[in-house]
Amino acid sequence: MNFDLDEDQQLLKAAAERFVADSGGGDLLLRRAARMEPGGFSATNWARLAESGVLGLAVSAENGGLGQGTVEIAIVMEALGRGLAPEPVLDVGIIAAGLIDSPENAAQHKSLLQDLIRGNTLVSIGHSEREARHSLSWVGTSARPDGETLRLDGCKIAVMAGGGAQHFVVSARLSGAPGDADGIGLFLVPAEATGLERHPYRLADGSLAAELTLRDVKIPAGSQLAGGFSTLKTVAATARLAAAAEMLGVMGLLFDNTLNYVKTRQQFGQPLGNFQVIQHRMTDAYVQLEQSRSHVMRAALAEGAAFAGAAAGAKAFVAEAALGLAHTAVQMHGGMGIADELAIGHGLKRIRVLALCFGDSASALDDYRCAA
Amino acid sequence: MNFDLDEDQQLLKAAAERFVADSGGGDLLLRRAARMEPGGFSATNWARLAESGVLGLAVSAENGGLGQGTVEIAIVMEALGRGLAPEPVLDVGIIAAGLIDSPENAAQHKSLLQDLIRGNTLVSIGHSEREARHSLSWVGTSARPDGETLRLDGCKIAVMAGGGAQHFVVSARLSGAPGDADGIGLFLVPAEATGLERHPYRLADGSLAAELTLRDVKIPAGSQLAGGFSTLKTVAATARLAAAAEMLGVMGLLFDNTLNYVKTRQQFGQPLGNFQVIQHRMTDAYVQLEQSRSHVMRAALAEGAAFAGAAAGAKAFVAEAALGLAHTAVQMHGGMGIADELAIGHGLKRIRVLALCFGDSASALDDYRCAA
Amino acid sequence: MDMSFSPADLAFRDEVRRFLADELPQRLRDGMNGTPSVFVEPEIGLEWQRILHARGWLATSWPVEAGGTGWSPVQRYIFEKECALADAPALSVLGLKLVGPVIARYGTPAQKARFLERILTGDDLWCQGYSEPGAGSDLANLKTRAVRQGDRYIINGSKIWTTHAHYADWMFCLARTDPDVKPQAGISFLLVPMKQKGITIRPIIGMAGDHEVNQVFLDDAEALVADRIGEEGQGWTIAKFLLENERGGSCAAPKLLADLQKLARLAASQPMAGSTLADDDAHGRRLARLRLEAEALETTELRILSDLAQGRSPGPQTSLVKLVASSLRQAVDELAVDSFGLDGLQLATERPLYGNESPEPIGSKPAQLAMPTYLNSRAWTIFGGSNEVQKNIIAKTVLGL
Amino acid sequence: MDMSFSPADLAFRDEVRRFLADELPQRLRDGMNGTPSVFVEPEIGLEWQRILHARGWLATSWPVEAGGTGWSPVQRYIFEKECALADAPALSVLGLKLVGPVIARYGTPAQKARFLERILTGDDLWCQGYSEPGAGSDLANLKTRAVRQGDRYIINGSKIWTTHAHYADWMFCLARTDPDVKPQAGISFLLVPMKQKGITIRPIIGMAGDHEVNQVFLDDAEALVADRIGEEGQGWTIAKFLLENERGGSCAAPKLLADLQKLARLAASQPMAGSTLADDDAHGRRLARLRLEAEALETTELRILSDLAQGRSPGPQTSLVKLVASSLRQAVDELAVDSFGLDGLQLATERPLYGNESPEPIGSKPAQLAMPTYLNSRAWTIFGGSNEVQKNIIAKTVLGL
Repeated sequence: MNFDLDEDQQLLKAAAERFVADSGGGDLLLRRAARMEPGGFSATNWARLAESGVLGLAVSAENGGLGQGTVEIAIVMEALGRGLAPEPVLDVGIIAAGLIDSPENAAQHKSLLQDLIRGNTLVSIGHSEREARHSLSWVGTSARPDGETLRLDGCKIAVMAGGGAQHFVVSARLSGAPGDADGIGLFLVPAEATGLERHPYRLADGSLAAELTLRDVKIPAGSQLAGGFSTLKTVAATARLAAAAEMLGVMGLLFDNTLNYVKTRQQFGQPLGNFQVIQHRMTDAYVQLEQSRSHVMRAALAEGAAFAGAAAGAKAFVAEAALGLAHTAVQMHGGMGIADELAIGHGLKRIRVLALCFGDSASALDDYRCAA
Repeated sequence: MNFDLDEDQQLLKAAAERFVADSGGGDLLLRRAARMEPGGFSATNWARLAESGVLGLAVSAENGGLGQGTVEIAIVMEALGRGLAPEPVLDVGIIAAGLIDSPENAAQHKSLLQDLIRGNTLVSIGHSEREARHSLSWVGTSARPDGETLRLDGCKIAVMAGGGAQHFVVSARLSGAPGDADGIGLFLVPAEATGLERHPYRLADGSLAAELTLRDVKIPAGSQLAGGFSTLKTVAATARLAAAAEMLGVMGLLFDNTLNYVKTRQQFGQPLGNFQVIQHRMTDAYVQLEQSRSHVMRAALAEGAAFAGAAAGAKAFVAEAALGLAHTAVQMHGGMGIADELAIGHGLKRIRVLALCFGDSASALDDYRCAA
Repeated sequence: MDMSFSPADLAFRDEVRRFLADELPQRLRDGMNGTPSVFVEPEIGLEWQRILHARGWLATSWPVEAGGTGWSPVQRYIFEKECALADAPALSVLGLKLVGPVIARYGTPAQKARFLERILTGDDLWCQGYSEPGAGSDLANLKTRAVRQGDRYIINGSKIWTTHAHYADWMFCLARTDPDVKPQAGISFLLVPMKQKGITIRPIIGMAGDHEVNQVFLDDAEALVADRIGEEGQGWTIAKFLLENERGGSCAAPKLLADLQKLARLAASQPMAGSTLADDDAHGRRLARLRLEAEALETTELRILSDLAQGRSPGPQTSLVKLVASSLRQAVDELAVDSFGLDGLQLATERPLYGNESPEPIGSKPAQLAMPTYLNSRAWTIFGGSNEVQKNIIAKTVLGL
Repeated sequence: MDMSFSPADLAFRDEVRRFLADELPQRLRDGMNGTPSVFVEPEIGLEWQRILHARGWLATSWPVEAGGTGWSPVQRYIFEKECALADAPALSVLGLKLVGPVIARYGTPAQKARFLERILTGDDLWCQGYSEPGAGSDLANLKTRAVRQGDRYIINGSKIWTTHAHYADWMFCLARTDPDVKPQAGISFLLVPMKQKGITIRPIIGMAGDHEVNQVFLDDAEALVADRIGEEGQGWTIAKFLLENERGGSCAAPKLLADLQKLARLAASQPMAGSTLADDDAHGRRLARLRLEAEALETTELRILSDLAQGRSPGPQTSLVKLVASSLRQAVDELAVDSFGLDGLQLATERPLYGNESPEPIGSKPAQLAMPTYLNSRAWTIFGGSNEVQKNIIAKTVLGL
């Protein structure tokens, strides 16, 4: 029974916090500038992250990653959340890398994975479809074997960091009907593939996502990655923990900023924080923050078969708590909370995006229920 | 556009309020004594209500009632709610009488209806079944014609005011499966019928309900009332409005008592009501009270096909608001709120019972949705 | 008791509907629907304003002698409701509903002649100089100073959250003209030309990317003494008149109900793993609960209208309308975001989101508008007296706490 | 970081489990489960207390030298958790956890000898005289007066919400012994025999019909000066010690989680128009949300335990545990009522609801218990410092507001 970080974990935490500080975390002008770079984030910071190994944080050592566990992932993601880091570590380092990282892929795709980890190639995941809404297993995109090639047809939405990606991991159906768990394959598709049309667009957090339309896109049969729906589920569980941890970091930032604001902002001749209603609302926010922290810890420490359910539960819990806390933070800041000049609104917008990572709260809650 | 009561309505309201005042409304000792009388309420007050015509408030004039509309029902029920009247006006005067009151029943059952209205016979409704949960159409009790008689088998729960009833209106199925809307009939069953076993028990509000077990209960074929599921639905709509109005009355009582309490109760050297948190909580309660009042008015004024949906909506809305307000009232009263010595707890308990009149909030909400 | 309109009122409603059907161009409806912020841009608003002015239906809250419509409270309600349901552009209230009635009530004949007609024609656009960086909801703490020099005031200070300052020709501005009396007594109500050297405007971009409000710096800005409304030191009284004039009846529910109906229809078009969002009970119940709130609000608004129509001052329900309507507006806008699933996350940065130049949406146009509308909507519970302040007021004035 | 127990702790847990399996009679489990109020009646509690005492596992929060178990914080947590999961009777805290540690800490050797053992044996039952009709959560405003006359105090005043006063042999009582000093300085901590002429007990029946609390009138009631704990005027300090001793670790979540699991299992047995409540998504999600809250609470409690186990004073999370646990307790008990449908409305007035004489339930025994448990449960957010007071404390001490 010990919730203290061990020495390695403390070092990791310090390194992540240092990255955030060094890369201008909290500086909204820098953040805005980063958003205007081609992929929607700072290439310099991306290189820095790659150098520190963070992009391969969860990738197995055999495939060139740091092979860290869920506690370490939570530590790093919380720090990035707290710094409102615009870099797509979750989308690329946790999700895309996680989908490629398996012993079976080692021979064929190790070099791509290493390019990803080194920050040389941006890979993002094209899985969500409009028809699926928040269902993980709903894949309508088809993959038809045709000799030595495969032909993909379909449409993928909300491809995170997809605006600047060089490769996509695309889920497509080799057999079965859209809602079936069986028959789903994962395929590497280069961004310049013929028949692939990319429509980049901005999400609420300023990131550059994409909608992908695949019309008879031909890829070599060797582009199929090992694994299918079960791989997706495994990666989704890790991604949910990571998203929950990042939201926790954002919550911490918003809470501290708001607490500081109500202590200093004068209204009717006294600090806002003197008003009992403000005190109780901050207390409610504090409870949500601490309860969310407990859930992230709990999921990060869950083992084996218990992990997926715990991660789903943590994400369902933290997403609702984070949204509530962000709304409180905006309200407590009054007019300033609405302006784009403070971190508050940026935090709310980031939480909105994270809350839909691999399903909304209701679908995460349902997964949590089913796992029980 | 006029929300004022007309002269007749004002008189009706005054009469109902006078009844409540004269019959000891608000006197919890009297209320407790009334609960200990055989049927769970005061026979004297029941006679007084009968005399004023209230038991036939909604019954057609042809059948000896006052033939009043929904606005009048709401006016009377709100006044009774405000007085925490323990008399089963809703169960007997609105629901049981409503089920019997139709032109087709006039010939055969008019005398029973008039006995009901005059307070000489207590009739209550046996409709709910354990297997139904909150579904209105789920009737498993069977009615088998057998020559000139009908044989009933089944079990009815939460028969309101059933502890002291002389007759029951029992719903039973002549054909079809339990969830079907078609095939449901309504039957008059005397309490002393052979094979009818009555198990009286107390509900949260102190009233005397009953569980009925019917084992091959033989009744004459003429005991079947006109109408079936559609009659039930019509009466359920009126009952939902009446329950919402009664809850509104209880809310008004709890709100006024609580407001008065926080203005006078001293804590930490000042009235409780000086604390901003208490002020805002009372404001929230006030909003719920006024919004509930609006909903009751809206439903009471809804006409024709719109009425059932509006009544379902009003009940769904008011039940949740009333429960929230009652919890607030208990909390604001501190220890006194928990004690059975104040009206607060009695109000909460009455609301609990009313909230389940013809379904819980979720089922009322679903009916409201379907009606839209 | 009845909740219906009289035959005369119904005839008026039909007249309004015909007018809207005939005279409100689709382009303006699209502009309204494509505006995520509270007020439409002048390019949309002014055109609609001129159409209304031509019909004589613009000055609904002005006295008849100043060019007002002379409508009954019920007519005003009907007009507002029908406009909202027809997606008519939400006109800026600054000239028409705020400073216009003030000038009509407190202005000299010269001031009326000079300003009122130009408000109606849209030749003058207005902004409001109330809030200051140091005093959000706390007017008594006003810091902006106006010092008299000959025929003019020299004004120094700063105003914030100034809606459409960047379009405005004039600002009606509260400034402290006498620092030596009680805080509320030394304030005057000045009309300040915006196009002058002493005025600098700093845009404040909202979190959705919209430029609606500003900070305005007054550095030796000038206003003519002749452009002061009322007496020196009467500013507080006038400000109160302005606020109270704004209260009276309100008509928030019809638009909320219409938006909820749109969301209900929309659900059937949102796929959901083989069925649609319309089949999702959780979504249906969430929608139904909001509809119940909005229906209660509508009835509460009609109860107030009934009082007004009977010539009575409205009951205490008035004060809860803003509280309920603003929270409900936010809940509806949040439901909209959620209704679009992942498409609801898009947030285009280009403006405006209507017209031929607007960016291509992902999924659908309404999906594109959901997120910026939701984000802007967080302002409802803050501006015009935050919900916390509203509750203080209700507790004090209605509940006597 | 790890959230698991050490092998030694696991061995201890197994020992506790074996003990409970062997020594906790089913009759007492039934008695516990059949008790809707917070503490069990003495007829159930005393028997369990004697079993624990025989095993030496009763005085878990006493110093070893006074007969305490000497357990580590983790052991105390494990013991409490296993007892809760085994449905062991919830013993009254008044003697064992409140006055016992106070006497052990502040009592003279004579007082220790006289009182402590009889607390453990159950020969003396205790009640607490803190709250007064005029001062709920406000101890400094205490009105009860104790005037010294020779070797005794003559006490006048009234105490309220006195749990189990009708069973108690003794009351530990705060009374004002010096009216002329600062409010907090004039209070003393007196032990008052309950069976005396000067004491009248008025039952306060709760809204579920349970008799758990009382008002106690002290009219020239007497207490020996020798039965005063600590010095005269030291009552405030001792009261604070008592409260703080109660804090430390808590173990609310395991029971909440167990109750939620019971409700989840129950749902499958509750029919619902052809299916069961377990198939109702709305119910399932409501249950799941509460389980998530309870799991977070459990982890928060373990974080506190981790601090205690490391010998550190626990972090600021301590203060939120009561707040969260009490609201959650109410939500779980409300869900239980709703789970039983119409059967959840029954409220039998006879007591006790366990044993052979208990009234016949409608539907099932758990259905019979749901409503009284829910009603009693409203007290969680009121007694022992209302949620409003808890939030004030957190805002002040943790957030620095």
